Amino acid sequence: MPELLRIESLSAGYGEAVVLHDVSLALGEGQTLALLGRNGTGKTTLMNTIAGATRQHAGTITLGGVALHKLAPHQRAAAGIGWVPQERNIFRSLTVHENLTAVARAGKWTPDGVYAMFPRLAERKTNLGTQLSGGEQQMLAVGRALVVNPKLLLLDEPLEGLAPIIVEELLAAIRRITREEGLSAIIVEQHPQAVLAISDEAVVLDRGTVVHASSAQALSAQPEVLERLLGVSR
Amino acid sequence: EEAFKIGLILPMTGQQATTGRQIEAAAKLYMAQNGDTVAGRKVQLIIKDDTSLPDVTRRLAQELVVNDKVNVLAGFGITPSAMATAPIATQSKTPQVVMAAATSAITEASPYIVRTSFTLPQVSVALADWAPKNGIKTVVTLVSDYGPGIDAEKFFKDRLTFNGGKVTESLRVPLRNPDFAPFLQKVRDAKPDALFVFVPSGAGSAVMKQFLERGMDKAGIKLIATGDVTDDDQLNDMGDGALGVVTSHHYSAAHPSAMNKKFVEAFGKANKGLRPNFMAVGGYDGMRVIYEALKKTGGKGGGDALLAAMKGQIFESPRGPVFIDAQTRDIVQNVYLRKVEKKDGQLYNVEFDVIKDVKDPGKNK
Amino acid sequence: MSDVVLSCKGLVKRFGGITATNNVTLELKRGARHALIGPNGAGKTTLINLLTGVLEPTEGSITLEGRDITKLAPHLRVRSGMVRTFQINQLFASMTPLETLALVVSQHRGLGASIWKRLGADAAVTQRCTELLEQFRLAEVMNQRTEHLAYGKRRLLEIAIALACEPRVLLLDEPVAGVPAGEREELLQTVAALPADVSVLLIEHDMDLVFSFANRMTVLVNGTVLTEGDPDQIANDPEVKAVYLGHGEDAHA
Amino acid sequence: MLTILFDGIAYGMLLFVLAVGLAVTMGLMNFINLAHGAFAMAGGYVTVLLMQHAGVPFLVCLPIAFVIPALIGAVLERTLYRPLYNKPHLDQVLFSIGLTFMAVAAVDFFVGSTQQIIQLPEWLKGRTEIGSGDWILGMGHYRLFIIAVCAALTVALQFVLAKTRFGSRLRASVDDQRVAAGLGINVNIVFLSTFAVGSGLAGLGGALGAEVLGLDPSFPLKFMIYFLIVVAVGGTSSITGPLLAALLLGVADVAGKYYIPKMGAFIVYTLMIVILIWRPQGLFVRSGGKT
Amino acid sequence: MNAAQKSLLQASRWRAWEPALWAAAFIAPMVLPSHAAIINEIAIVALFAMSLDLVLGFTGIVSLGHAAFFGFGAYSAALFAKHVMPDPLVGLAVAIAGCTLLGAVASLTIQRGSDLTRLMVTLGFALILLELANKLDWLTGGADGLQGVILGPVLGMFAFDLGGKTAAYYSLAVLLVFFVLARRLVHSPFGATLEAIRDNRLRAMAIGIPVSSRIAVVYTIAAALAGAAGALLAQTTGFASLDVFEFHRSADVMLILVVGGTGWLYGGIAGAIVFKLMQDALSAITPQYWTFWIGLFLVVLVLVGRERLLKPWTWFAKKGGAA
Ligand SMILES: Nc1ncnc2c1ncn2[C@@H]1O[C@H](COP(=O)(O)OP(=O)(O)OP(=O)(O)O)[C@@H](O)[C@H]1O
Ligand SMILES: Nc1ncnc2c1ncn2[C@@H]1O[C@H](COP(=O)(O)OP(=O)(O)OP(=O)(O)O)[C@@H](O)[C@H]1O
Ligand SMILES: [Mg+2]
Ligand SMILES: [Mg+2]
Repeated sequence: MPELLRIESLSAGYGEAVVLHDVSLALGEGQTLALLGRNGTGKTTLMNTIAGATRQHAGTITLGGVALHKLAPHQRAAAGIGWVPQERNIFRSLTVHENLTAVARAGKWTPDGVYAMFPRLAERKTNLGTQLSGGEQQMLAVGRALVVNPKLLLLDEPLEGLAPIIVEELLAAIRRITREEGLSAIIVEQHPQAVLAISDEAVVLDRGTVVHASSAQALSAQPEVLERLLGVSR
Repeated sequence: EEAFKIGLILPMTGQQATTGRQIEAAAKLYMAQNGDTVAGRKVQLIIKDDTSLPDVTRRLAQELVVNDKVNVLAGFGITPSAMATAPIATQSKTPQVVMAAATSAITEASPYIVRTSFTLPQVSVALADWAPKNGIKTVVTLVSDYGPGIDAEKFFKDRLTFNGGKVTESLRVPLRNPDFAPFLQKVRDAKPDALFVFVPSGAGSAVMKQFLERGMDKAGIKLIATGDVTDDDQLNDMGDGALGVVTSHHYSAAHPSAMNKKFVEAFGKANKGLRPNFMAVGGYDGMRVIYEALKKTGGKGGGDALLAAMKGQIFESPRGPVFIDAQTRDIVQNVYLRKVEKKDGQLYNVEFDVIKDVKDPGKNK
Repeated sequence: MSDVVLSCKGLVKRFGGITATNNVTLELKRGARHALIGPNGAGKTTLINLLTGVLEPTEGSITLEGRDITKLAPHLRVRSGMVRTFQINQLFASMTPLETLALVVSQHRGLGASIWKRLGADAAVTQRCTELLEQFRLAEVMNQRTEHLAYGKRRLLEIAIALACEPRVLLLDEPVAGVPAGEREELLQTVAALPADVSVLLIEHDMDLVFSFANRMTVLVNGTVLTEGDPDQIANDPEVKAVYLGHGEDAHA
Repeated sequence: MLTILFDGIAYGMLLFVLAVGLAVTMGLMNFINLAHGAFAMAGGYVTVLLMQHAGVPFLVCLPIAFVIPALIGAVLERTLYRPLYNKPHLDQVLFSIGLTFMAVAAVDFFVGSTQQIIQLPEWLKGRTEIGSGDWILGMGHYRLFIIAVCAALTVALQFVLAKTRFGSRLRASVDDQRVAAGLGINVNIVFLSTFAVGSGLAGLGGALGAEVLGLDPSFPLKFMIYFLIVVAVGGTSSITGPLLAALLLGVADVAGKYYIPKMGAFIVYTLMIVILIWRPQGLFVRSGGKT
Repeated sequence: MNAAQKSLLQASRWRAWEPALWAAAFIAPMVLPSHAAIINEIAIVALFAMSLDLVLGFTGIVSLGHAAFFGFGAYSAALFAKHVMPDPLVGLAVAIAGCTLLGAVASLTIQRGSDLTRLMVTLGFALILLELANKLDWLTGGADGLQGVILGPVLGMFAFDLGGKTAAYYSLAVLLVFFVLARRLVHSPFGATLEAIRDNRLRAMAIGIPVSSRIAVVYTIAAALAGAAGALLAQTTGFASLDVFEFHRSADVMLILVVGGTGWLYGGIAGAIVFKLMQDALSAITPQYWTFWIGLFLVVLVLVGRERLLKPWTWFAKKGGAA
């Protein structure tokens, strides 16, 4: 299995504040990484840094051989990044459909594919971004990342605010997409068990550094580690 | 000995800026031509920009009088500015020479005001005298809706009626009016013999253009106006459409006198070929009135003495003979009827008739 | 006094062609711990917006403490004791938590229109603020501008504001969204600890919390009430499982 | 009757050409650019100076009057405007007013404060009349020309914004610059080109409008109110909104001044207030548009 | 007193520099008698800007038509002095009363819509008043302005002098009185509800604040203050003309306020001092092109930032940190 993403000695933050220190990790094609950690440990910051939305101080990010850290944010999408930001950030003056078409790139995933996955969105095609329920916005954010047709999906708390049944469906869909289409994904989540079940790798952050890296299976088999690192036992 | 100070308050920025520039240039020209020492006393000009805000004019006048101890206040682009300053002139006994503002009532606001510009009634009635004699019986008036405009409308109408003509309709356009189309269309539908116009210089060319565009000349309507409309400052850019427009005013850059020729030439030379307009001549003559008064008082220049010396001055101006009426302190002057003509490839208001020694009719009411 | 505090009858809300709320009839009992669940876009938030007067219903009526409030202005409903929280934080960015709470408490105690008194001059008000700040662990950040607070703190403030209004009826819209798993329970504890006669309507997708909190549940689907019952009934309802819970939630049965 | 209608439409169209650039920068980019009038003035002066000093024909001047302000706009966007997108609106007001003051004084310094007058080519000067009696329709050729240019512009702009992805990419960038960039939209280029086009449109408007409205250094301040009225009444979410608003205001103004000249200046302001109180988001916004 | 109360009251305490500033203001006309006229003008503009700060800075309601009240106050005071009685304080009170009424009526027009909507509605309101004043020329003197306004001495003792000293003290005193009132207002619970409305209207409603009536009240109060400023202008200049209603009055006062900074009451005062002095100095140097330099100042102010411009020592410190 060839390697897709490699991050080495990354440090980044906001303005002068450095949030991430010396973070390194790697991910193979078609693999899913669960990124865990308590509140405010820098998970979102890591995702944003890969997407190019924070200030990077040091280190390298390569995606399929391309030096991502040298690219402007909008070029990273072309290089294969699909980003679901934590706060959803739906474009509020665009309709659902425009939200998708504005960023779509040629490839397998089209707006129609997204509608098939989330039928709810198809019914709300002409609603403006602000006229969606919280969960619908979350679905749209995921769909919007898919139509970029990326190699790597960055999903920042994608399950927040979704109905349990949709959570199940979405997790299944992510698993299917990574398995069948060779897409890779990084998922940040508050509920570790749910994501560990569908992930291959797991990384835990604490105060901006990697404090644990193993296979997902290995981590879920160690409840005491979860308890210690995340403060949850479930 | 201390210098003799003239505080010249003018609008130097904003929409009235051209007024200020013309007067400033003329005042400086006068000083260049006549030296800056009069009766042994150095004359100093202090120029202030009031941005056409009367309260600023007033404050500047106050400061000039109290701090700079000016001997004369001069300038004043718009009527409210002159009016707002009047109490200061009265209180401080400082002569106030109004070089531009043209509403009739200004000179009544303070016994220290002397005017060297003109009044709108003065030039409007001249046109109302001329029109009926030249086949114009029915007229529609179109004036800007503010003091001077209403003055012009009223005096034109009264005099025309007196002369047997008839004003069939009186239109007033808002001061801020980008498009004259509806008003002109109304005039066109009314089909008078002539349209009488007063708008502040600047808007004049727009009226004229739209007048032509609407084919009103072809419909047999004549355009007659006060001289503001064919302001010398802009006349040349208006193009041939302006040819033949009849206006009445007290000054034309084409006034055929030796003195004026010299004035126009010197003015142009000093200002990159700029042509002096009626504002400039008001400033030029205002300076003369001040200089002569200073001479007469032997360089002493107390307020009351200066004022007394200003009253009754009779002299030859670039515009022709003028006289500062001792009673009203307003200017008495010839009003000319002019037609726009081309001379040496340039457009000029060429005088073809004159009504001599016109007093401001506003004062007889 | 009747047992029902807040109720709505035949409530309908249409946005253009979309019917977000479709003939909803609901009763909230005094002292209830009532949960409102349902798929995304079922109309839960919309219902709260209707009850609180942010939106105007197309049809139907709302009654609070026996009084018809369908047409009542939003702020007057608050004065009648109905208070809500927002799914997405709605805070006063330029104020500190202390100022925010002082304002809310003053307003609640009828001092909001006083022009001459200084904010904070009233000792009873500041006493209450201090209590709230302690209770929600906001005391150490009470003088920082709200916009500079960490997300978790802001979420706490969001709920503290609602409680500062001393509600008789409290409507909570996904109060723990974005709060880490470990802290969620604790947050709901403060709500659960409200006086017994305060009625609470809770919207939440975290089923662990919902089932540990609620003693009554209503399921909303496509704008209509699918079913209502106690937690056991709902957890075992096959229809609810099919449209909402999925298979992972059998544990609650 | 018809003539009045025609004049009103032409006047409205003129207002629209002048305001459309502002609708783009303010409505779509959410930047309060009160220096809009300064770009319009630039277009006007480019035309006047080229015609007077270089003898360039009017029709050739128009595209140049678009291009030069667009270039100026592009340069200013890169250097000065960009850091201000995220600043509060009041700072934008302050900044753009400051820029306007500078432009006004600079033009005054270099060109002088007198009114500039454009000499139209002969074929634009005349007038055509159709019909007779009450139904006579008199059309000034220049006004016809304005209507034609304006119609073409509207169609083109509407096409770009509605039918191409550019429109939605622009609005996406305005809504959330950071996320738009993260999803592959080249925000800088989108803003740069939009701002340049907005400035260019202003310049074109200035060139077309100078003939009717007159041109002197106080132009940007004098007509700012009119631009704002059009954009406010039309709403800021589309191009058609300001167009319809401009037409409505143009016709109402002309007809009002014709039929009740005494009410002159009141008509536009009263109409504006009534409309805005009735429909605060503007007359022609998409249902439930931005809040 | 607990910690919460202490830090709440801290916010509304008078800082040491405040009395010093006011003392300086009141000494100024004495020490610099030659500048009394401009001190008067600054005080008037500062009051006008402070009034706008109440609606714009504290409540977040933008207005491009604040001159409506300024102008109405000016004409009320001038007409009152001319036709009824020349006492300045009574005239001031009458003008304030008139503007309060007008403000209450106008507050109905600004309840709904976006910033742009409010800008235009307020602007339209002021321009309609301008046109009205122009049309009612039998009363207002139309475009020539209203002359013959002669004011009696303030408190029956201090006649307005040519140097403008009485005027300066009169305006400063009125400014101070209204400043103290406004200061009290913004630090009251009422003031806090205004800020809440500015920050988040939806939430303000959700905690029981009657948003519309609060906006109406503060707008009315601001109208009264603006009217007072207008009245001072008319009284100290003995003149009123149409330009008191003009667009540029409203625009200038907004510029002045934003230059000084919104939302802290001193913004209007600081802005008035900076703007007026700069205008006066620049236009004395170059009467024709001073607007260029004012424009440049505004541009630089925004680009560099108000904070940094006023604290030059931060210019280099920042760079050092980044390197
Ligand atoms: N825009 C910002 N400016 C400055 N500091 C920030 C910003 N966003 C986040 N931080 C800080 O960076 C740190 C890491 O935040 P981050 O959002 O990456 O955490 P997280 O692990 O995603 O937390 P959560 O679980 O709450 O989403 C926090 O201490 C936070 O305060
Ligand atoms: N302003 C609006 N215009 C049109 N449709 C709207 C508007 N607001 C909400 N809707 C639609 O109404 C439906 C109900 O939305 P609501 O926010 O009430 O859902 P919800 O039950 O709270 O969902 P979630 O659990 O995802 O938050 C949604 O499908 C949404 O798209
Ligand atoms: Mg995060
Ligand atoms: Mg919801």
